[in-house]
Amino acid sequence: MTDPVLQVHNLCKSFGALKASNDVSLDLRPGEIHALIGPNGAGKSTLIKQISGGLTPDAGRIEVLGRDVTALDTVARARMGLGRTFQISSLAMEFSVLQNAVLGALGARRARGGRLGLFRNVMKDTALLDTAHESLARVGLETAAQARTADLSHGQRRQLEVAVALTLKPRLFLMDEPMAGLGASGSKELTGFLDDLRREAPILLVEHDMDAVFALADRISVLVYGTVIATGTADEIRTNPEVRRAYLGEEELT
Amino acid sequence: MKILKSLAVATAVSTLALAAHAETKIGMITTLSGGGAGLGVDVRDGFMLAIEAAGRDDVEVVIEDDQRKPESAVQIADRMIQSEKVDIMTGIIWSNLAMAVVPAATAQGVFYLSPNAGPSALAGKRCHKNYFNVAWQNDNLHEAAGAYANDAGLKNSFILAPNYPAGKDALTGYKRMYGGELAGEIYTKLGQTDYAAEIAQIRASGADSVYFFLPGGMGISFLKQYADSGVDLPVVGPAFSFDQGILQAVGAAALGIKNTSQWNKDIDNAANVAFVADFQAKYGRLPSLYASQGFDTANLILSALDKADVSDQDAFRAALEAAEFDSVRGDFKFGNNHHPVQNIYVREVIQEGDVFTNKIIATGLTNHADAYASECNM
Amino acid sequence: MGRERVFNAAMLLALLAVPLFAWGLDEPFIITLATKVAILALAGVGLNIALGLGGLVSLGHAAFFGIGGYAMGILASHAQNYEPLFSWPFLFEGSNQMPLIWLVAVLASAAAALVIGALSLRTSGVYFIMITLAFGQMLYYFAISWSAYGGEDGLSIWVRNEMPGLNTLDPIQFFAVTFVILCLTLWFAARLAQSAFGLALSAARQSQERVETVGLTPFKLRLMAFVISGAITGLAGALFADLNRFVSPTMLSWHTSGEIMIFVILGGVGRLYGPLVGAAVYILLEHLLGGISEYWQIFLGLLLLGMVLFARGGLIGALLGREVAHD
Amino acid sequence: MSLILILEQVLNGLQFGVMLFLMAAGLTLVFGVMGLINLAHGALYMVGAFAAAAVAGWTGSFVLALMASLAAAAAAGALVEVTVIRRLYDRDHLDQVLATFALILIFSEGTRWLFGSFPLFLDVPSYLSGPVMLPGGIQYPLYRLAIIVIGLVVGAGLFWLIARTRIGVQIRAGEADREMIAALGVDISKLYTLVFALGAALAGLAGALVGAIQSVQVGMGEPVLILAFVVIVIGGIGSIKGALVGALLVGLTDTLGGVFLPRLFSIVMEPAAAASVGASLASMLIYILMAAVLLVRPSGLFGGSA
Repeated sequence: MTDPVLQVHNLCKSFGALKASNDVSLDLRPGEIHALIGPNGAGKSTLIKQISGGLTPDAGRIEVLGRDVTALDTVARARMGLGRTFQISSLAMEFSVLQNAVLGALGARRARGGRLGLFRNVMKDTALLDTAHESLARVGLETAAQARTADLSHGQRRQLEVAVALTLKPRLFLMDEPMAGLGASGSKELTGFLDDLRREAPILLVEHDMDAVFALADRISVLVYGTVIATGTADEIRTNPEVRRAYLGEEELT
Repeated sequence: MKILKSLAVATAVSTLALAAHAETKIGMITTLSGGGAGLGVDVRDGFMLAIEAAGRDDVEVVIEDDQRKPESAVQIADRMIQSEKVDIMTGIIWSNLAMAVVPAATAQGVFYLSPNAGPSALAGKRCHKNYFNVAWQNDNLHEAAGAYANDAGLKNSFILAPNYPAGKDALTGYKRMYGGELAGEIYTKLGQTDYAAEIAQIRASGADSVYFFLPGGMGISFLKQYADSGVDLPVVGPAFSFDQGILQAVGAAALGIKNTSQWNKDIDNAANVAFVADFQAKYGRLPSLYASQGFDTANLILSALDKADVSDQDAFRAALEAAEFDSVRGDFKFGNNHHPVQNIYVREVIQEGDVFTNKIIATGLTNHADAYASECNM
Repeated sequence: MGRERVFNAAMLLALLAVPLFAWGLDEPFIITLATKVAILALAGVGLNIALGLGGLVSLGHAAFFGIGGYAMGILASHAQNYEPLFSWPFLFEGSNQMPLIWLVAVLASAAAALVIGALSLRTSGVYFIMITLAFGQMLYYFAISWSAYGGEDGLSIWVRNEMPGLNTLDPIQFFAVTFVILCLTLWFAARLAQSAFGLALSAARQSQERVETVGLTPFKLRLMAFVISGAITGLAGALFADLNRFVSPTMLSWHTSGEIMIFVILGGVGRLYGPLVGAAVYILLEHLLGGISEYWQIFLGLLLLGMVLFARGGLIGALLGREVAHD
Repeated sequence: MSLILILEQVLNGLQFGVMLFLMAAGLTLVFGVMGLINLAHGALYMVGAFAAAAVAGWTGSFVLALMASLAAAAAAGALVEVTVIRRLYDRDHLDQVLATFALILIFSEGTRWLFGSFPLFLDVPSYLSGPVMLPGGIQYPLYRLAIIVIGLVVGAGLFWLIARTRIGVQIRAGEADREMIAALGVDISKLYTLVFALGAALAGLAGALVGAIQSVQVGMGEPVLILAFVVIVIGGIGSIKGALVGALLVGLTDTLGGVFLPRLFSIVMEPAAAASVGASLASMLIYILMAAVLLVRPSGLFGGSA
């Protein structure tokens, strides 16, 4: 068995009296989709933020590709190959879809030690454009490439988030609710896409769409009140009594 | 004929150039808007009083507001010289604006007559044959105050001024004449309005008198706060803080204070009596020091125009140098550097009915020339 | 895009045609006015890189404008007075050559922008506005009391500096110099906006998180933008001082920062030619209204107010509508 | 330097700080509740001073003059809020800066048009003039003591208003969340007008109080405006407590810096040069203070996230 791509050790983060992360440990192995579920307010977003570098944990350690990244910022982690999509879209709204994708390709180039040009028209840089178009095509946004991002539907913005992450050619993905707002056919398509994507790089997936989670996840961790109460395969989780208790009345596990 | 503002530059092009050959065009750049507008308004009103009284239709005055910004003064000067082809310029109130405008103007062959500012550089090394100062060299009133302090037996002065070149010149001027000790020397922030800290230092210093140079609103603030502080050492200042325009804003706080000036409304000569009466009749207020300087400047120009055409520069310059006009100050003559050699008086602030004003109580310096004249090779 | 490009070309042509026409009519002052517009537009183009592209609301750009001005004043005054500026490591007597003065102005203001930017960019929003204002005020008060170079009185140089092969005292020739610099800078700013750097900077303005997530550092992008912006505004300052043959602390005052910002906003934030339109309209208003009333600033105030309230996106925005995405 | 002189200077710094607090409180309130940068706040200070000078000249009563300053500034504030400011709440800071800059021009030149170019007269009333002897032998102007007291009383009133009254609850709610006060059934636009007028009245009062010992003239508000901004930025924008601490800090720094820096330099320099260099550094001191505070705490001393 190969080493985990991401390891989270005993992470703690409090906001006043609220323990948003309470001794959280989990890992992500090559080739897998590891889903993170839990009721609203369980601390999923806080955990994702700490992993991506937007929040500093009070205690604990985060390792990416075997390297301790706890003290590194978002930028450094992104350059190490951490590709992230956001729950609340953080795209450059004034840009065209293509420009957002090119921005991602630019980040990838910079991570490889390339420079940002001051003179050349970036939208005529064929290497960047190729990467961008390829990523857009993979999420099915190719036809909307020239649209203004602000004019996209919510679902399309999620797709674009994923496409930008793809341009980075990351070593692992952190995806925060990529299915939200997609509609039935949209999520089905994305489910199929993520199914293939795991072979490129493993995915830590936060998702409310339980159909997608149970269809995709190799392993599932359940977060309740900042604590991981269970980790296991879909079947193990489905039958776990503690999980059933936590979710009782919240959502039906099928 | 007078044109107060030339409206659209572009339209007033060629026709004027043809008709104007017999006219003398005077360009006045002064401060008519913003905080320091009161001084410019007085210079303008004094100047125009004389021009209108002369009733000459061959003199045209173009007036522009510099907003007290050196950059805009320079640009207006460029326009007046290049586009409106003025022969004579005047009007600038502030030394820094004068330093920005005058050298370039005189270098382009225009006469400049200063009705107020007298920076030392223009009196000394950088004097110019076409530059005349009708008011004073900046140091003059301060020198007179220093001389007065000696006469009054003051031995231990506390002196203060804003931290900028004119402020440093002021204290240098005072010290040049003053023979006693200094209890303290403070430079305040330019534009400062609260002087509690300085007054506390004065109180603690053991001084026997205070000399200050704080023009405009700074002086008003200082005097009000000083009067309220309970420190009752005698105060001496230059006329700028006790001038007719701002004295009403200082009020009783200024009563009895000695200040130095080359002019006052009670100087007894026919020209002055008429000037004070005419100014009051026309504008409904007492004339200030600045108004008197504007008035003298205009009369000097008119006297020279009576003798020579401005296009004959040498003759016109000689006529200016002769300075044969009835100055409201009484006798008036220029030194070698084209700055006045004049008496500087000591005035005291008094109250006449509701109005605060000054009366002359002594002569501080007689026929005084400035300290930089020897540096001028003219 | 097409319409804006036509409009921009028309603006440049107008800026070129007016002084040429005035030259024919022998109206040098109009040429001087056009030169002033070109220089202030240049300062605005500089600010616009920080403000429009980078979203950095700097109320301290007068600092760079003034540093450029003082670079000119100090070099030229030493050259005129034959007093060496320094004698170690080599003897330097100042200079009255414009290209050298420009180089010094650009380097000095870029260095200042590097320091001020590195400190100020730790803050954001209103705090950024205020800390840049604070740095501007620091330099302003420093210049007022720096008596070696005139303090409040400023520094006057009697003749305009020299440019090889030209007579800069001739208004039309000096205008030509400033016009060429403006055109080159506009070209540079256009390239910059379309470049990879420009894309990343603009993205950082829209979403800091986004830029960090793709592995780019917003702080570095912004600092770079601030330095380029300050350097261009500094160059404009050197030219402005040369136009007036005079430099004073007024160039460093917060009013100057406000005015440069007004040019940008009046024309349209982030529009390449916004500062040119803004500066031209502002100068025109100043001169037309100045002739009507002593209290002309009331009208200027009312006009500005109306512009903000009813013509969002500045004049170009009002004329041409919303900006289309860069492509 | 004697201890008495130092204490007197501390009192002076305190008095200056209290004045700045009156200015800064309105500015920070308006920013905290409405998110508006108001450069025209200094113009309201000027309006207060001119109204006080006019009424004092007319009636001779200083108390009436102070009331007039409150009323005139509040009225001017409310008028400006209703006609202009309320259109700016949902604009970005840039538009706000430009529009309120335009308001400065209109107010300044409008005042000059009404009252002329010369400074107006406003004096300390006779019952507050002259110095008093404080314990410890400090001779100090009664009027300045009165300013300190008035400022502290107004400050306490403001804290009470915000902590204890219904309007205070609404203001605090408005700072936290604009939609929340709508949910509370409060007429937002009325509340905003009220807050703006309150801030304006405080500025007007400051203008009138200061006008009696300084010069009542056009443009008097601008230097104070910049200082008030320095104050609220140091204190943390939106925080009344921050404004108080910032105001006292700036007041003391400016006053004591101006006094002690030249003396400090005179140890190593000749007196005239020390006076000049010390004064130069003193005039930059509060800006250095502000930059230093922001470098350590980018949102000011008591600020949340900006």
